Amino acid sequence: MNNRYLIEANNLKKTFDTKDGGILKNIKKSRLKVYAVDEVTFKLEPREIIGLIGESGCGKTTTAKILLKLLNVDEGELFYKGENITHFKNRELSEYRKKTQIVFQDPYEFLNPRMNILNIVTEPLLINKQLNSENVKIDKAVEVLESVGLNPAKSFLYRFTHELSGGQRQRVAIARALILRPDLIVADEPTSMLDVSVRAGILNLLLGLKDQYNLSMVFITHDLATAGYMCDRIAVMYKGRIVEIGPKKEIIYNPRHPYTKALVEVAFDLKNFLENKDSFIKDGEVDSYEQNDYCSFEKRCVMMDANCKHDGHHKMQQVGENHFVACCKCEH
Amino acid sequence: MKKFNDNLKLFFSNKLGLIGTVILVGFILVAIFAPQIAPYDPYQRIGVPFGKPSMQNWLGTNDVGQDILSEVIYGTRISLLMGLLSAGVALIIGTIVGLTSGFFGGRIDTVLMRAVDISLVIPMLPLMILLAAFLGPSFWNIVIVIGILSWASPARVIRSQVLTIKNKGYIEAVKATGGKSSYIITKHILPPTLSIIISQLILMSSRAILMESSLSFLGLGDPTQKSWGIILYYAQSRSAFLSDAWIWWILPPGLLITLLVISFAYIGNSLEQIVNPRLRR
Amino acid sequence: MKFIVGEDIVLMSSEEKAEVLEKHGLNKPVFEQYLNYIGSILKGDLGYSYRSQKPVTDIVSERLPWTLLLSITNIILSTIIGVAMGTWAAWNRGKKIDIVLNNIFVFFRSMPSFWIGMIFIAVFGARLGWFPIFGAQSVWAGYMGFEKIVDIAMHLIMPTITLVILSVSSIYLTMRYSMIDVLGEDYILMAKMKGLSDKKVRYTHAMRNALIPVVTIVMLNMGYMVGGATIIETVFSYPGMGRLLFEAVTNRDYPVIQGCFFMITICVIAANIIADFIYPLLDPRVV
Amino acid sequence: MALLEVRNLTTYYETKIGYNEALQGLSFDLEAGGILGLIGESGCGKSTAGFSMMNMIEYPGKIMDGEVILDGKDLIKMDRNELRKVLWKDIAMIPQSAMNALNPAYKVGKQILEAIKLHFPEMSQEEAVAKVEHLLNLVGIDAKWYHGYPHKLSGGMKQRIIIAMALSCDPKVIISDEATTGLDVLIEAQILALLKKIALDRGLGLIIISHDLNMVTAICNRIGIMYAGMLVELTTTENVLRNPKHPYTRALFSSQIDSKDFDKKVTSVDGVVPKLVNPEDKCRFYDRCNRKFEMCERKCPSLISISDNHRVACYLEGDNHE
Repeated sequence: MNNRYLIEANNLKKTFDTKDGGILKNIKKSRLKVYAVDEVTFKLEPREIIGLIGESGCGKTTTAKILLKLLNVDEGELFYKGENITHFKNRELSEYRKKTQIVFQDPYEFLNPRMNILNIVTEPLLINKQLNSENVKIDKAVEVLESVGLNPAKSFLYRFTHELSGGQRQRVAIARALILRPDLIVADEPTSMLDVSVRAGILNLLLGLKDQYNLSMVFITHDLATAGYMCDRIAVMYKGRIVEIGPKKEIIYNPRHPYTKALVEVAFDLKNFLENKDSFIKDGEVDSYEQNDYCSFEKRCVMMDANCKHDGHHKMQQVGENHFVACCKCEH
Repeated sequence: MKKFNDNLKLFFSNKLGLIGTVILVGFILVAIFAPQIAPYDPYQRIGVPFGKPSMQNWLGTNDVGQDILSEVIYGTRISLLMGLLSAGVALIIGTIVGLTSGFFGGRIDTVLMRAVDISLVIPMLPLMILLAAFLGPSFWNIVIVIGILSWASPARVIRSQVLTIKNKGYIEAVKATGGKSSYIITKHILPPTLSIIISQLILMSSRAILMESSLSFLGLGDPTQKSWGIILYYAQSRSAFLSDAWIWWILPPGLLITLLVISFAYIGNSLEQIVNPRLRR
Repeated sequence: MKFIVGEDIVLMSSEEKAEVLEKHGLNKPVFEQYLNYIGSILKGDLGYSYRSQKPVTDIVSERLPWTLLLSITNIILSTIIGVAMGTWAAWNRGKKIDIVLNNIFVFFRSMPSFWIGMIFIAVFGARLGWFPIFGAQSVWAGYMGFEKIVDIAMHLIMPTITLVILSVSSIYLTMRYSMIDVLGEDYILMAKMKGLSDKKVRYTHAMRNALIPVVTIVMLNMGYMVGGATIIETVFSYPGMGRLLFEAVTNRDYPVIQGCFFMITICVIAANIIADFIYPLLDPRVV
Repeated sequence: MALLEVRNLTTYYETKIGYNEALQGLSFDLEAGGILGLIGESGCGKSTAGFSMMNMIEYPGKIMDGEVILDGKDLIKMDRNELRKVLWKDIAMIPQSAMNALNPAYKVGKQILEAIKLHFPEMSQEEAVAKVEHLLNLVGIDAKWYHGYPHKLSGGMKQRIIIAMALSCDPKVIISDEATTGLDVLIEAQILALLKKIALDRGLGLIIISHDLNMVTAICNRIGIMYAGMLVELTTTENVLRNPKHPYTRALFSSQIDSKDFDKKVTSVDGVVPKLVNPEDKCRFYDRCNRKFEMCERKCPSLISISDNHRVACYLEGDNHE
């Protein structure tokens, strides 16, 4: 049973109907299948942090929800410690859910405003019937609150979320995720709602907890700098597909996909990007989620030409150690 | 607990809410102590028919010589009780529909909401007249008719509240920890919905009182129970509006209906302001 | 179809019964009755009244115009008053005028409509004699031309005011909330920053968007207004559909009841269709 | 003379327990062609600053003091009618959440046209329409969108429309209040590039209000750092990057991730922003400062010049010792 990988995602696919909702509304009245996640494959080792990066609607949050089994895939398989969990139900599923937890973007949304911190933090124990007495409850809560840096923990127990600052709330959310001692934490843009001066504290806390509790993490963000700070590996997603995946230094110092290149430039040399933006990306945005079989980035790519339009060109190819790119213009 | 006190303060900081409460408490007291307050038994003939107001009969007597003041006082009982009971029936149905529809969504939601739309659009009163006439006049029939025909709008309000809560991050978080539907409903969805249910109950009561009076006025109420609507029904059928009798026969019951409905409306509105922060501006 | 004949039939002698059953086609199997019913509705035939033996179609079409007159006048007036007052209150939110208006409309909403009608009759009809208290026109006076129009208008005034008091509050409240919502939108701020005058902001930018929920509420209230018309027609002995329905119910005249419901449903559906045409004019997002 | 002079601009909000001193004594100059960044965290008063400069503060807010002098005229002293003539014509704003700044009921072209016709009543219909189409092209939107409704546009396109609208009456100053927040990074960068280009081409004064240090340093030539309603440092971008003086500015930079060295730990600033309702008269950064001394608790330091083009509100710098 012991397997090298904690999580293996194999060719995950998930489609949504475009019947309603947002931008998709304008495409066509007919029921178009839209790939929210398309052929997503990656592996996650224990104690590893992988970053999913991309713009809104690129499928990063959908991928995370699939990992947490909050959504079922249409196609593809998901393995946890070598075990196929794609079709887990009921008992097996709740066992798996104890091992995976999520930290959301907006801690205020994520925490029930009517519950005090003690009840919020210990709720996972209650749900999984691991609470025997009030004393155990308080002890566990204090322990976990201290580990996320809320000191003195006792003074927080009976407060409500609206009495806390943004950073403190996010710490409570992390404490709640930790209390079941999971193997995997999915952090969905955990710092994007926070002020810069607070953000650093949360990032450092997550890194510290990873070492302390031997956690693996899926870290979702739209900010490449944050991903660079947090992650071991980075997967860049565009329109539901992973377009480039590799160790963070490879991605940031040696980006190969045109989309990654643009992202790197914006994050680390914005001034240069502002002056020469036309050499990085074409004007326009993701106007349609219709997928083709050669390249998702077709419409905005500055390197696009007729040679690109061959079916199967969206497949990943290796360009370096552990570094894969979905672009036919990238030779080794 | 602190939050409860805050809300109480907020509720009473709204002067209208306070006025409404005072009036309602007054009505409830009158309803409970009607036999002690009323000078006569309203079902007893105590004077000449169509008597003018006098020291004995402050509001005169009706067509069969019963004391109108006593009728009006006893009427408080019937009208108040009927309003609350009908609203209760409506809210039970509305809550079940709203919760199921909002929480489970999908096809159930589509079907139930279509039903809500239809029952909101169809003319309510004609349907009530039909049902009431069909079931025959009795206290409970009226309660049931009003109740089963006015569940739609509370169902809609409750559903939208459930939907808002259901889409909150913390519900997803609970699901991710393995919380079951029953746990989520009882622990996370019902408590914040309860206050909306109560405020709806109060608003529905005020509407039910009006509907009851309308049905009774049309002669579809229980003629053996003296509600305000029934008093007005007899006043109308005896053409009280053609003589001076309207001042003591028609005016008082109508004013009392208005006053009671207003008190409910004030209470309901200030409750809603607490429950629905969007309105708190 | 069978159950709907009601208890009256139990009281009839067997010959009468057979005759009635024959006449109304009730001696055939239920399914065939239903098909016949649908078929005849499509042909515009709603059957015969049990009581007066006249065709229901005739009875209904005689009453329908009066209800339409009353309801349409009511909808137009309520909408104009509700929208104007709602806008005024929202613009002056929290000030004295807003509070006064709110309380007036809560008061309107809390009065039983039939009671207002009775008071009107007693005061302006019986006491002061300003308005006629009965019916939709002075049938026996034999007015012609302009005189007839004035006569009908005089008969219309009190029922209409009563009905407006009943239905204006929900329009007012919806307009006020919706306007307050819209006034908080960023595009209103934008319009102000562009240097537009308050009046322009209010009428071109805010009003149009705020009206959208009002159309919905008017549409949803159509049934409620028709219901309100039922009771007010009864109070004023106004010869409309509502009064007809009430009479039919008390007489257990089921074909007429069916006919009334059929007509009322048609009216409500028609109103909804009209509203569907108005929507896109106000809100380009609805196509 | 500077294009825009803001002097001691002070805006408070009325609350039940006293005034919330959201903006206290904001002063700066803006030259034509200058791009000034106002940066700070949530609650630092930067949005209040933007609206105060437009004299668009509404109840419960109130401008208590100060001058906003544009072309020798003080916007704060104007009455509503005078102000209406100046707004948009001389000073325009791209508000936060531009997504919602377009009226859903009207065609986008109409909404731009409305401003032009209001401020240039003598312009003919054809000229005005031509101008709108020109503006749309300028911001990279096909002129056919003149007849489009806002709900048909994506977020980035709406943002561009708003920029076109801000430019429509050829203002001298444009204030951009977190205008690109919420857009995807690449779209944001493209729009910033557009904004910068237009400002430089037309010699506008541009004020960028933002929380994003990376963005502000890339686009602006002068930067004001705000904290708890006050400007704590105002200087050139060069100085901010190379030689930040105020402890808060330094803290902000040490919480930024270093792109050259991801292993370098970032640090956060402990503590929270002080309450601004009836604040104590001490340095507003006092509670979170790691270099405070007894002077700081006595009186709030004011913004003083420590060298050319460098002003700081801290007792550690210059002669700020009274």
